Amino acid sequence: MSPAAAKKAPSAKTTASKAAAAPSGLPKEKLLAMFREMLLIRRFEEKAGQLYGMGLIGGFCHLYIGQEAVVTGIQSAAKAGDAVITTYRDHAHMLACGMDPKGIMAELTGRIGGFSKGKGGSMHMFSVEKQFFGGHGIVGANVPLGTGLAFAQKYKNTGHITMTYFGDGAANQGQVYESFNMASLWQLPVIYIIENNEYAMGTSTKRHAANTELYKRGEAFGIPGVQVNGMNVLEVYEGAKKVIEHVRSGKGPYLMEVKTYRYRGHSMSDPAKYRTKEEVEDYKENRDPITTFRKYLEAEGIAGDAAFKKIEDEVKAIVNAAAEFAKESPEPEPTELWTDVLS
Amino acid sequence: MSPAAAKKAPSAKTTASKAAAAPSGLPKEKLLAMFREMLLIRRFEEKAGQLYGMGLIGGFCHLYIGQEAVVTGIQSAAKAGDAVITTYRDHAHMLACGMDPKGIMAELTGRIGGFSKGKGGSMHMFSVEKQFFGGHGIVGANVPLGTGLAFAQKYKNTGHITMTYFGDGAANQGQVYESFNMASLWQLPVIYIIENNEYAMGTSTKRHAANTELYKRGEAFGIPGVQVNGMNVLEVYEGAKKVIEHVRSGKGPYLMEVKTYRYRGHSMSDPAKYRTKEEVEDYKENRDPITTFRKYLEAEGIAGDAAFKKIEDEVKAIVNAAAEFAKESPEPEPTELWTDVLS
Amino acid sequence: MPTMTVREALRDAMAEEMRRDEDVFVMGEEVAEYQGAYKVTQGLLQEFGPARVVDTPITEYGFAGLGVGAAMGGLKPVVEFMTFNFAMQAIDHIVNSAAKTNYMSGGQMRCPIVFRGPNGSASRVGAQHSQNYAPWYASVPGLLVIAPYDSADAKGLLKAAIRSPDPVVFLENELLYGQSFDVPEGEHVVEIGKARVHREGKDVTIVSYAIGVGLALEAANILAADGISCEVIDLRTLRPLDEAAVLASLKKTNRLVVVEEGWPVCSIASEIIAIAMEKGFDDLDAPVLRVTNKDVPLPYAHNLEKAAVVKAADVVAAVKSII
Amino acid sequence: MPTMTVREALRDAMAEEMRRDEDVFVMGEEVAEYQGAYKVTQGLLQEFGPARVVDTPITEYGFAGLGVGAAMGGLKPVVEFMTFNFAMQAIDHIVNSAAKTNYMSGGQMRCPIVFRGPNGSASRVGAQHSQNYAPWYASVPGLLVIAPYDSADAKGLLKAAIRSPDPVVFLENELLYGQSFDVPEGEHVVEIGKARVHREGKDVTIVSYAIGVGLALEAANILAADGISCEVIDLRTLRPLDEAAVLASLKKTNRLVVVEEGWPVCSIASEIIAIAMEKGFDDLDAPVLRVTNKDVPLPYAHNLEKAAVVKAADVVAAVKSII
Ligand SMILES: Cc1ncc(C[n+]2csc(CCOP(=O)(O)OP(=O)(O)O)c2C)c(N)n1
Ligand SMILES: Cc1ncc(C[n+]2csc(CCOP(=O)(O)OP(=O)(O)O)c2C)c(N)n1
Ligand SMILES: [Mg+2]
Ligand SMILES: [Mg+2]
Repeated sequence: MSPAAAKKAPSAKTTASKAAAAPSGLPKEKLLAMFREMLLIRRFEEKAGQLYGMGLIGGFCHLYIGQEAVVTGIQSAAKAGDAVITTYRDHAHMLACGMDPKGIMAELTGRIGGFSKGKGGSMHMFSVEKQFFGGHGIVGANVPLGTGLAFAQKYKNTGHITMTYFGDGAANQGQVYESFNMASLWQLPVIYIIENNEYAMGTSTKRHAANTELYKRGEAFGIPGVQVNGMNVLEVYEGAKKVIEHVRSGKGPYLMEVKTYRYRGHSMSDPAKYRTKEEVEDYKENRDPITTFRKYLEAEGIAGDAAFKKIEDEVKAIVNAAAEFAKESPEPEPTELWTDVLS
Repeated sequence: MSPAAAKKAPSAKTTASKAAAAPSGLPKEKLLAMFREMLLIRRFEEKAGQLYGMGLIGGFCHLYIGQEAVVTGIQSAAKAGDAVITTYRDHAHMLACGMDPKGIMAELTGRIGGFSKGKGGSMHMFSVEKQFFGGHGIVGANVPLGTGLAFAQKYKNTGHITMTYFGDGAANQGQVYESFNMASLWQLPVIYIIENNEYAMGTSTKRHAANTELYKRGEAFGIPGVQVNGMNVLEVYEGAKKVIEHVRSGKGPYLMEVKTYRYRGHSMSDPAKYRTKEEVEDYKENRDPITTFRKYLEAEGIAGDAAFKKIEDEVKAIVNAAAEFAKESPEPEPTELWTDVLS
Repeated sequence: MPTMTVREALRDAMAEEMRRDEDVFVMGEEVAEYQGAYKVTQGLLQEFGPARVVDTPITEYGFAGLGVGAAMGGLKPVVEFMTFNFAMQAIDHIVNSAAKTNYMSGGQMRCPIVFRGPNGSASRVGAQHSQNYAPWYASVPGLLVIAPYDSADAKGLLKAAIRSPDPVVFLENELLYGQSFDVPEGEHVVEIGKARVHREGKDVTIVSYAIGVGLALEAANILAADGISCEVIDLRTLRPLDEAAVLASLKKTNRLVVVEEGWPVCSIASEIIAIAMEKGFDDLDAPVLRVTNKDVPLPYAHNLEKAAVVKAADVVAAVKSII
Repeated sequence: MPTMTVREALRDAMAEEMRRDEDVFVMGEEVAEYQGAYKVTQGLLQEFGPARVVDTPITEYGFAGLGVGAAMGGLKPVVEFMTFNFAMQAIDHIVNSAAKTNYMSGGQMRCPIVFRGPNGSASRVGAQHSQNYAPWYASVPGLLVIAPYDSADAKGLLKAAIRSPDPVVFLENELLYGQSFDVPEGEHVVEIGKARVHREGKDVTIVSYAIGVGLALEAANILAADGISCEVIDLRTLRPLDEAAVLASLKKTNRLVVVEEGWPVCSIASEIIAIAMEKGFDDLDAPVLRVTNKDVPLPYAHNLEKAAVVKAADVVAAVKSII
């Protein structure tokens, strides 16, 4: 069902209307929504990078470019009301949770219109409405938090589950294993998603992990694991669907290692000299998740240039509006300094 | 080579002199030293329990009774100069490292003659001379410390290795996995020894560990593991010998899970109501490491009543002398309050 | 008024709040089947069952984080640390995940959690098991920090803490668990943030919290025999600190001593002195003194431990030195 | 005197000590191949190789513990935390394993380790990345706590720290890394535990440490224009604190202000006030004031961050209010 597999499939119809359901079994609308999501993330991040360069965003700013298929594939398989928690590399997750791009971008610029009224910044945003629980700056710390969200879901018997995203570097943090043990002991509805983008800051996976098969890291705690190709949104989606079914049915936690790659530096201030240009170029040229998926959609006859152009235009408009809002939203009132410390 | 195996072996000679080497391949002296070690630990701990009851020892006091074969078996396979580090349940490890029972007991009573001049107590003693690095009160914390000792051994190329002992409950602490990862990445000469005595305070292994095969806990980090029967000193010894060889030869860390049982409560103040009398009695009656080993030595003709009586008398004298010393050693001078804060 | 131990008062507070609100649950090491390492959770498992009284593995960082996540997810966790010494492993979640999140979310993400357990020194348990963490937590905006002395406050403040929408660090004391005090009958909730005048006096004010209050009262009795009248103030809440109560008493007595079972440096005592300096300077007839533990890791030896831990005689001497 | 950045001074200190003593090694996240997240370890890998400049996984608790164990085993580790915010995960090892062990062992088990890295707020990195931990560490007996301001002290004190047989918490500041100051040529070691008078004055003493010293000097310049003569004292070492230097200056100026880039409660500023109160009461012509960050988690928004962090104008205002 992956684009790779699709290559071997008989050449697809060219008229979009005939391809109501692609070989993936997904309706056209869903597929296009996934494409649109990935593109929105890409363009949003590019814009954030620009605003950072212009000095409108300060501090740390961690872009998700290259990893779009991961959160898009997984959240496309989730149900509204499922909880999401992630790290500081969080803009994409918020977009995938349906949070307003304006509110995200305005938080990046530190304005009152931001999701945290400008007080959190890039790494610290929340939406109880969308069940997005941050945005956390301490590597690994969101893993027990996500486990706790799942604990609450089970306690309240909501039928919902929690997606807990973290990096390959974070996967070495001890609290991850403490979480695994409790989640497994208590059969909590949590999916641990390791976004293995090959580097923790400047340290490659093989230099920081004694065994780079990270999907096995839960086995000793009775947590099954699977590795999926994170450069292909349909593979991620299919993998996630099975895992989500397992977890939602009450069988306890699951570990997904999603192999991916970030194109940019760790944060805006990282020149990323620890890897070769060729390595980066190879991903961009040959494995880019958006290009790959676009080719697939074209090959399957799901969309053509015109449709893509329309999506591109829509996305651009959204991102531009977000940037505009983020520039024009005022700074928080000085009195905000003292609010929200206690209730 | 175990007593169990020995049962099936042809009945042993009755004269000790003929049995210079037992079926275990160990010389008589070594076997008797192991027996004596275990008995010394048992009697020392019984005496500590008495002194505690008399109010001469305060605070926490965690006895090792029932677990004697673990540290005896492993340290019998180690080399002088190898490092040892353990938890608060540490009296036995100090004895097995050859530290003077007087100094240990006097530390328990908080006297100047104690290894820490009375300032550390039961949980906090050290002997640089014997390469015993404590005695630590924070569950799990000694595991990275032991890993660091091994780091130093490798850095200085000493040819020595570090035995890092901890409990089944401690095995859930996140820092254990952080240590596993580093030890494996850097191929450090450390043996992780989980003394699985079935309980972490009042919580049984199956209630605190999602998967009770604790020897597998290092696999995802590339650390091989083995489970051995900790109620049988020869099995522990044989297991340790292989593991030590592996680690000393530079092949990196190893994990030993040693299945054992503590007869007493977690500490002197624990009535241990979380388990049945029958469970405890079964261990005492049928699997006691000292009784088992004594029967084996008898069956192999390595020692008889007279020899055992002699050992028992010697051990008793040592323990009594230690208790005497611990009672008579004075409290530290009041000025000691202010020493050893900084150098 | 009926009398009960601090231990029972704490248990009753939890039980009452668990009856009142299904979202309240208790977790920690040995809280369920063992009934609490110090028996503070006695009977809770029996009444509320294993879904609401949860034994955890020994993984403080993990279960504190899990508790914070559960609070973000809508529950009201009461997380017991067997002692606060072990909470040092979990302090990142208490500070970075619990205390700062409301602010970082612009008021959107609440974290109604109580972290509780014994704090400070017990008896002969050595340096790693005896630290008083009150000053550290009291320094962190976003936390409420409570440290009761007697049973009534233990009960009333723990109930208030469980109802609070903000994260609370609730510091108990093992040596107080077995002590008995009066507790008002019926519903008893004590307002967070208010100090209490335990004893009125006119010559000098002794400010303290937790077990130090007992020493202050003891010293006040001794000093009364010498004709020195002490006012004893129990801070009860350490963050936010009831400055007004301290300053009002200082205005009255013009002399202040602070008693703290803990290290002296950057302590609650230092803080009270800073408040008196900045806001009560003109009321000071003598320097404010701190009476604390000695500035050393707690020794195990009986005589040294006694010398290291603050005692009533130290308070008496300090008061006399400024009268 | 040659000029260099604080960053270079720190690197040179490590390099010189590594040349001098083979047992000294550096470990931490990104210290080797990346040359340090803030480039403080630039060039060390190239000179000393991967056995002595060790990149760790992101496991602060684990590698801090490993470092302590290595120190017990005879090495002299310099453990870099990418920032001290992440050391909160490791604080149990710093306090329980490193600081208390010498005492608990009756002086037998030494732990010659340096924990270093940037502390306090940087720029727009939000509440989780901006805390000043100086007061917490300064409260712990068994630690040495150092927080230099300029390049000379950064170099001289880091060299002394690495040579110390006791565990050291060495607090740097990201905003100072790029600032340049004079550094004496040749071997330059600064004694731990001694404050430094950066500027002599007679009307008021401003005590500070780390980045606050820059603010104090800036304020002193402004105040000089108004005819107010400020003495500026850089504590440099926070534990043990050089009380004598503070009290001597207080005796001379009779007025004191403490400047701290950090929260106010239970702070180094509180502690300085307590010292002045207890030991300098008769020298006080006015209350000692603290000038600190606001008592809130650090906000991200530009205007709020500026309002939250202490600045020279705040110092000027405080000084004027007591003159
Ligand atoms: C506890 C902690 N240690 C260190 C850091 C600094 N830091 C931030 S992100 C990062 C790398 C994380 O890598 P990974 O988990 O692979 O996630 P990625 O950035 O690749 O998404 C580090 C070291 C931190 N924020 N928290
Ligand atoms: C971090 C920490 N948490 C809790 C405790 C209290 N505690 C001391 S021993 C213990 C049980 C440990 O069990 P296990 O690791 O199985 O070792 P055993 O006592 O059985 O030898 C607990 C919970 C502690 N000392 N440190
Ligand atoms: Mg990564
Ligand atoms: Mg156990």
